[in-house]
Amino acid sequence: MRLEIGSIFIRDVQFADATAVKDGVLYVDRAALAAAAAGEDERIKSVEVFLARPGESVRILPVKDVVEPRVKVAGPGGIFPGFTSNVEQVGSGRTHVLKGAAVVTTGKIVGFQEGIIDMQGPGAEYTPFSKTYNVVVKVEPIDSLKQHEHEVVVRLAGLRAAKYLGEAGRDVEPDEVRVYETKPLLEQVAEYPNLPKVAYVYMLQTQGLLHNTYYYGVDVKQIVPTFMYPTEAMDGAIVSGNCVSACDKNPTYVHLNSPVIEDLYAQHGKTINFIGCVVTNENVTLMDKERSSNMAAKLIGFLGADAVIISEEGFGNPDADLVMNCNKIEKQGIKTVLITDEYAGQDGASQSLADSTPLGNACVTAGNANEVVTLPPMEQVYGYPEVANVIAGGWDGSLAADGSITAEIQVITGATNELGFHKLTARGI
Amino acid sequence: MVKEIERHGLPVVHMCTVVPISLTVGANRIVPTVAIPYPLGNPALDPAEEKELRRKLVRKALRALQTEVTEQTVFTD
Amino acid sequence: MSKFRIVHYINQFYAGIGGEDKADVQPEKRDGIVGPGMAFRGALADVAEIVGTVFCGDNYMNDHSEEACATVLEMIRSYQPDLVLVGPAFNAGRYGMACGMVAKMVDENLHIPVVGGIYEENPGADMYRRYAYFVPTTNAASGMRKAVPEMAAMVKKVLAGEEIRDGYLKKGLRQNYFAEERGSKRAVDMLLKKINGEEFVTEYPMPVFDRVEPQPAIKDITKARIALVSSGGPVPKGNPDHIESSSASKFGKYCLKDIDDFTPENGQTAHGGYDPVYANQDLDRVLPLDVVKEMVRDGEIGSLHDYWYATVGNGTAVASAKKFAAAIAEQLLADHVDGVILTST
Amino acid sequence: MANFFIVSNNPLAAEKYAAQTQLLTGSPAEVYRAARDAVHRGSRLISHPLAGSVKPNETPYRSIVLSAAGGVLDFRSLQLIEDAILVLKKLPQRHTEQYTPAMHADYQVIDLDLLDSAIAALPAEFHF
Repeated sequence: MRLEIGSIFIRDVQFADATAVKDGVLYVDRAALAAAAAGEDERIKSVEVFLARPGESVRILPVKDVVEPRVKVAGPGGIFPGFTSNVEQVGSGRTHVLKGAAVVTTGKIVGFQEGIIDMQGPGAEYTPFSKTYNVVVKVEPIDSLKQHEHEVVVRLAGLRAAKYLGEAGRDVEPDEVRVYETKPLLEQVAEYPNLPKVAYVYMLQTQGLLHNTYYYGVDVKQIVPTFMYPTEAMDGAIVSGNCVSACDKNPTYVHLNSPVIEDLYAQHGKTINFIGCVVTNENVTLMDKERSSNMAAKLIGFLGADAVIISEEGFGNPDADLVMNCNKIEKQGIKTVLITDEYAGQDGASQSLADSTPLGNACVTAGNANEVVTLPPMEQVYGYPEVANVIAGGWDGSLAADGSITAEIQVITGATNELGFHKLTARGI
Repeated sequence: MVKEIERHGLPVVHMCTVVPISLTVGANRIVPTVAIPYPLGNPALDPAEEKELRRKLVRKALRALQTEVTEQTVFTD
Repeated sequence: MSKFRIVHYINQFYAGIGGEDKADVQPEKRDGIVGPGMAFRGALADVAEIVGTVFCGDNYMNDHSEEACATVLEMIRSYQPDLVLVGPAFNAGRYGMACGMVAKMVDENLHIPVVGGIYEENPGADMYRRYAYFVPTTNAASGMRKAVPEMAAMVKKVLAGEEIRDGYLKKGLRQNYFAEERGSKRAVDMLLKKINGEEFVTEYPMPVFDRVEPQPAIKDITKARIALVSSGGPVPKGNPDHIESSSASKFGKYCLKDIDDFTPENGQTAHGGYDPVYANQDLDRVLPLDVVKEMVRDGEIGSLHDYWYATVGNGTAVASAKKFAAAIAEQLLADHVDGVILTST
Repeated sequence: MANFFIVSNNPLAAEKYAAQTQLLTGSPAEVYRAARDAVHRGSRLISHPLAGSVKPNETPYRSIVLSAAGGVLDFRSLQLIEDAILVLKKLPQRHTEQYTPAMHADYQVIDLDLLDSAIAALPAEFHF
């Protein structure tokens, strides 16, 4: 599959009478965006839209998802197949991206408040989304909505909003066009016969309500591991429905810009031959974990990979999946590098992972999610500030009277992203 | 614990239920036992049988202490 | 600029009070330098001054650690130091523990840095390394000449606020920082090195476990002296020493001369890591005292050490294991024990 | 008769899987302890004790699926349950009793959903 990504660099975002991109500025028709986000969904009571720019004294919480506006301008299918488009295979043709803009959804599901994005101050360092021009979409569902539906409603609203904004880039000449291509296996192997064949084991959180991830709209816990061309991710084949553990869940934005895929492509044809991805899940039963890791390892062996990168998503039990994948792939003589994050306790003295293996001798860490930070008050808060006390890693009293929040960095969206999207890491001292 | 006492120059036989942990903590002479809450007994047996079971396990431990080993060894039979 | 203020903690021996016979002396403080501090004076002259020395007998520090630490802490605090220097303790077990305890007290209460010197296998090193920059030393006091300049250099670096990456025993803590490259790029770079057989450094080392050489076998068990130790928490009924149910801060030592068989009336488990019902019914299920006593009587075992030792551990390595094991082994060796039966759950 | 059982402190679990659930009244720590004791007696874990990314100190509810007792000690199950207990210990305690009723309801629903996913994926050797 060959995909051209045309990036339109966004350098500001403003409200205007009509939605458009002009000279690097994203103009947003507030009412039209709200209407597009709401769609026909009668479960939505209201949608409000706010703008948050890098450096502003703005806090967004609780963040549900972050989505990048994209539009498919050539080739089969549309963005977010299985959700806002039909289920045609994506990943080829041409896609335009409003690079630098992001849709940030916020909504209130009482028990599971999720994610802080600060646009300035110490918190901004920890989240990659303090550098994007954010269009905040606050979704208020009708009162009687059940928890299951609430997540779906907010997720779909975010995807519709991103699709709506992406349309503004359809006819804009991109500032930069990059071409990504992985061919069918035999051809791809033949293209660079002397380079080591590298694949990517892409683990997705798939445990249940608020822990789900979708591939072409199907709940990934219901699939067995499967092959994915890397470019499929760039068209939104993977969508996050995961709202738990803000620091190390993978927002849809990060799947669209899947960093391991991007950095493997940077070496493709030079030092490695990037032959593709295996998408696998992280289920709740141990038998599922065994089966999926067996299948993933089998596929990797079948592809003839010489080496793989394995990335994880989430806290606790996925450490077991990571270890199983690593063991079973290494035992076939295939080299692995793992990407994880750590829960070493607030003092950094505890065991970081809930599982381990001596074969995991090459491991990249995205940092200790239990590190405590104090986030100073912001002039403007979009979302529901009172929930700071109940988000993961906050504790009772973490929201002070002056509006500052003391909490573990696990409350910050993307802080310890296990796809390797951010720069935070940890070392032994 | 096992490893640290042995480091001070005393042979130690480790009687434990979870052999993989014993291997991990570095015991050199290992005798597997019955179950975690009752390593050297079995409440399902009558007292005389239970004591006999215990005696056999201790004898196995004594045999382990009298056996030269060069690496971690599990005394299973 | 005025010089940084340092307090030096040493034991009774280095303070010139006396050896083992004086190991019970209580904490004292003296203004200025006492003992080995003299050697540091030259090396630190341009940046810092040892304004006070606090010392204590090693036995007193270990046997009355709570009071001793509190007193030592107040003595140190009275000098308003910027840094505390401990040791070097080399391989002296009790001195190492004392230095470690002082480091912990200072780190947790005064929040000022501690620099020490210790031999890596000193039990105090493992227990307390996270509270100080412990410069590794040789195992004997003859290494003083080498230790002093290294410790002094570490003191200077710490006082200068330099980033310290090596030259000390790692504290075993995980610390966050922002890397130059994002994680995915670092993963690709690491993978390339691994593929090409080049050296690479993992960012998160998975736990590894060291080994110890097996001790020679006992030649004749019918002539040997055996001791019973258990990490399953077997204690006399009522748990007289109040051994904690997990991560216990102490071990129990109990006389077994008068017990031939455990019953619900004389024994129980202190261990919180498993269902205690079965052990409380009959503690022989954890510590096989009944059959061992019979075997001693029948001549199957030469003799039995008069005490059993009980710890609470889930089998996983705990920091205190070294300390307990050292203390227990010392007593066993003193009683000419030949081998140990250690039971775990 | 079912050859698996659930230890849980979630009333929704007890309601939905009445015959299979041992309902405990305590915290998740109690649930872990009960699961651990069952593993010590020879039960195997069917679901991972740290299911979900909801931190064990954050949720007041936890349900774990185990095989009915019998068989030799399963080391993998032992390792997972002991590690889960360690994870719970290293996290700071939170005052979940102060959660609002709506939050309790949400956490019960989440836990039940994770349990449902485990029951839906019950290995073939297990049955109601």
